[in-house]
Amino acid sequence: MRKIYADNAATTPLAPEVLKDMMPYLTEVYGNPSSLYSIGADAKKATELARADIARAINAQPKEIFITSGGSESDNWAIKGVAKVMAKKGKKHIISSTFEHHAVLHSLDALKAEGFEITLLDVHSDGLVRPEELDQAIREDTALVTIMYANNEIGTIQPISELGAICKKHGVLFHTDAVQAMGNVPIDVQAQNIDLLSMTAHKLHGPKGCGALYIRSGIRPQILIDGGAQERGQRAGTENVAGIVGLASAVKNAVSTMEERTKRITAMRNRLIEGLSKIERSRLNGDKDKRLPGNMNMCFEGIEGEGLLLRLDLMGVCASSGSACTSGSLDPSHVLLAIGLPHEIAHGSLRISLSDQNTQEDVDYILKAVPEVVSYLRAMSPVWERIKSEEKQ
Amino acid sequence: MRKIYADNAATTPLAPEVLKDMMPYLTEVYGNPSSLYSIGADAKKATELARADIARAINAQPKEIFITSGGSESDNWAIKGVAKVMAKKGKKHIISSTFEHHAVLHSLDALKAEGFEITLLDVHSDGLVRPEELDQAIREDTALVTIMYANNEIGTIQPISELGAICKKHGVLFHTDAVQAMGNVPIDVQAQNIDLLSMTAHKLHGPKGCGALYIRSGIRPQILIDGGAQERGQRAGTENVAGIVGLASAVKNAVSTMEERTKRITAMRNRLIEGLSKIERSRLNGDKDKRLPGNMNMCFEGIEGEGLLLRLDLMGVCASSGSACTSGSLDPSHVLLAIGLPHEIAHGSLRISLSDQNTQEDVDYILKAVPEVVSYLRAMSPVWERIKSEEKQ
Amino acid sequence: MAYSEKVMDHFANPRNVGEIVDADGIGEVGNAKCGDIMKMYIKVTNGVITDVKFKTFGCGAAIATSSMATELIKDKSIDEALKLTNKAVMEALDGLPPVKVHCSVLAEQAIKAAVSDYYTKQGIDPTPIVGAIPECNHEDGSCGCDL
Amino acid sequence: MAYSEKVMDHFANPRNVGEIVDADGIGEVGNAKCGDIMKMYIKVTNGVITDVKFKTFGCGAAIATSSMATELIKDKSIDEALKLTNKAVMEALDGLPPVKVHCSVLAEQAIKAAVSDYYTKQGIDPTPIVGAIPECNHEDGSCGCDL
Ligand SMILES: Cc1ncc(COP(=O)(O)O)c(C=O)c1O
Ligand SMILES: Cc1ncc(COP(=O)(O)O)c(C=O)c1O
Repeated sequence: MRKIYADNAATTPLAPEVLKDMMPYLTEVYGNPSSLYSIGADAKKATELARADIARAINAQPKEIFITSGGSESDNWAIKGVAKVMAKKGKKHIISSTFEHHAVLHSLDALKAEGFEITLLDVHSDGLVRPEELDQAIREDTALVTIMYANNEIGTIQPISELGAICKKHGVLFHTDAVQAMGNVPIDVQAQNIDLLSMTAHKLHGPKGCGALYIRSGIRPQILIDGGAQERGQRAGTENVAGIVGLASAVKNAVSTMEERTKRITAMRNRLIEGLSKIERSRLNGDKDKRLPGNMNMCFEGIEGEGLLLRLDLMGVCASSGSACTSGSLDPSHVLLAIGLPHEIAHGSLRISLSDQNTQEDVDYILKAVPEVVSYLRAMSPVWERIKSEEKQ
Repeated sequence: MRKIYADNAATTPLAPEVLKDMMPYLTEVYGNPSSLYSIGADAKKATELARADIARAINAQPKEIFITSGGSESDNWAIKGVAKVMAKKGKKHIISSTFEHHAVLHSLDALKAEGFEITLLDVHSDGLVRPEELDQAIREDTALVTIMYANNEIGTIQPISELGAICKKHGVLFHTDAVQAMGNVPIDVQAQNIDLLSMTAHKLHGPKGCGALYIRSGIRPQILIDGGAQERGQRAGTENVAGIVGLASAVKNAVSTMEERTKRITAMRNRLIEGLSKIERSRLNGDKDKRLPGNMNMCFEGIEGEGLLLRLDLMGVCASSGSACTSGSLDPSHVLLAIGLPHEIAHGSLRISLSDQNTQEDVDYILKAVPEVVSYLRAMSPVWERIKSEEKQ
Repeated sequence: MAYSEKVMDHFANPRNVGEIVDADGIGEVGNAKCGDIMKMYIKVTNGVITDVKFKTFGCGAAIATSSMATELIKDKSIDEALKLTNKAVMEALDGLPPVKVHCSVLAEQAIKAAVSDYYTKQGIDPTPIVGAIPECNHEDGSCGCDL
Repeated sequence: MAYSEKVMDHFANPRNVGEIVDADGIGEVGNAKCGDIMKMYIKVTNGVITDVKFKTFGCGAAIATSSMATELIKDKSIDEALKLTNKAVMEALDGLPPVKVHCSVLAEQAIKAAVSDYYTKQGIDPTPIVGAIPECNHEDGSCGCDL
């Protein structure tokens, strides 16, 4: 059976060339980078070259890159760490948006329980925050603005440069979760006034379990993981050398191929959207243009997402859904609710996220498989039956 | 030139068979364990098998094992997380020891800054805490006792069963940093009354960047990394599947070979101690018997550790020192000071930590190299000159 | 969230899908807001369920439990059908992940709802026989979900 | 903490190690508690340092800076030797890691201490010529370490 991996927003296959770059650090160069002797020094050198590569990709300095275990840790460190420091200056207000990743929203919940006040900006029906609404939300005691670069479910890309400029104007720190954006859109922390930025390797064909936090020089969030002197004393733990090298390799590949690659992926994505939009009572979630190259997210009325995914899996297509059932909770995705979808419709969503490894043949196959599955499930759906009977009246 | 890696307490080479177990998860099984489809389910299955293996190794249940990015994160989570929860019950006193790893001591510093009170037990000149001193230190408001299973520098193994029994008697939670002990001594969290236990993969021929925290069922430390529902909602972040599989594989290997392996390593270690004790004005640090199989830590008067290490490196021997210079700070190791060594002597320490991959030939070579280097450095040391001239008087 | 092979079989090849145009009883339970609705049709002859069909909007477990439940009551007497518990459905499917237990509850309720409807159509008050069928309202937990 | 090749060369093969039994001046600086002591011996003829030797207790950088410093003052006049700065020693070694800068300061001080001793032995008060040599006391930062 044909196997099509179309869930690259969840995670991506490790690229063989990235694994190749990692292999020496999984075999002969096993030294601890903190050690004096040559095998440790070699490991150290590799991590410092990696740091420079990562910095270059976002126009930062190497000393502004701090390695973490992934996007969640980066988000937690940035948000809780800045909050704790700013609280000492009496600033206990944080601004974010309603459809952030849970690593952000749950960090904010934790801070709320400690007495912080949180303002969540509306993302409107197109999945985009309005810069003027941020401008109005900033207060005297605002400690931090944290708004994701691109959304993981519906792929919408926020007007980060404008948001950064507003934060700068008010002298408020600006963090962005760029886990999904990294490697897919050009990022320049200087030009865009980004003070802190989270990334993770496994979303761009790097290894799982390694990410980074960019922290603008001069900013010192409270330490999340105390201990040894690694990461210039700001994040303890023996360095995951192979992971760091893999992150840098993946970032470098992504940035150097960005233009041509995203053009190709966008074209495939557009074909998918066009083709699947022909299904009756379907709708695209999130702005049509301001979205990640590989992201397609649509709702099909009358069916439920998990059933859709499982049947697609039976046909060899790996995709994802904002359906409640996939996550083990009963509420559908907070992202789809945030853009104003009613529960009934939010349950029937499908996210297809393409990467460079997908082909036009994959798109052809998906364009055949999805309508088939949707029809099958609708035929057995009492909800669809009702919709059709109401149509007739 | 012969190359001898004798710094296994810093980190260990990844075992080829562990890497082999990891490889499928660095290649074809790239799915996100949270995903529905088969490639995600396969990854999920692997992490759950791994969790069961890790649990079995310490007589815990799989649901009591939480994966982290390593020993430092485990220590931070355990200590800060329990402290935050107990503070709500008015318990803000924590007991530890003077020579814990920095991941513990600096976590305690952070808590101290937030108003917690810390009692550090003396480890005496033999590097061992006294159970009766713990018994006396426990108060009404003691939230947690955290004492390392085995020390990373001088290798002393604490009387964990006795400490656990005392904690149980007082109804106080007991955490132990078993990063160095894991795989080298039998651990039974039930029999030993351990409530929380930290481990890391890279100290037992597993990969860097993956560890675990055992948390006894019923205990809920505050979350350190908030976000997704991974690790039963207690530790967010897309799972480092290859790392988890590697951790389990390494733990399984270590536990199944423990008896025979540690016997062999202990014999080599004893030869080293015996041989190097012949060097005049040398002393063994830490109890002779209650120590990790592979650990030898000695001081040689009149010389400084970094010079010793660098010359050993020139001769192909990778070792470590509690010398100030190796860490970039001016004070010598807090561990050596904790057992009462004067600064002058603490500067001249050498730690050799053997693993299964070392041979008797390695020991022979080290037994030749160290005395040579010590003589060379003493010949150029004004401190040694003074010692010898004082001897004559 | 791994489904058993039985669940996957009943999801991939659901038995008794469809509707019975001249059904003797029709029951619908669940709520589209919560993500699952089951509708069950029964044909009754001499107190025996001679035919049963279902339509389900819902996750894999919802479809599989519907399918299995219809199999379990087909050709059984109404009394036997009313004795079918969600546990029996789950066991027949070799278990369900904890978060999916509520699907088996829905299946049990769908049968009861269909039987109620049958009795009502026969002019018999179903409540003493079938009992009350709770409205599914996940939000206040009253649906009896095991969550 | 990577050392340059020059540092490693001077550490691995230190120049001018040893003592001069009939030295004209001997200087010792540093503190064993802090982990480094340098002792320097000079032989002076007509205001020129014709021979120089050192003994050092300390890290790789301490040994390498001692070695390099002796090389830099050998066959130089006392006046030139006194002009040698820790920066010059560092530059000659292609740099030092930041935490090791204090070693080069020690080397500069060791030379000054040896020259002071030479003047004292000649019956000349060294203070106006050499200046005061601070006691190394890392603990209160007074040793002039760049840390
Ligand atoms: C005793 C002890 N605790 C904690 C750690 C930290 O572990 P990791 O480097 O995996 O964070 C180490 C090793 O570095 C250790 O030896
Ligand atoms: C937008 C966003 N933020 C954060 C994360 C968390 O990253 P990680 O899984 O590496 O912790 C993810 C992905 O899971 C994401 O999509």
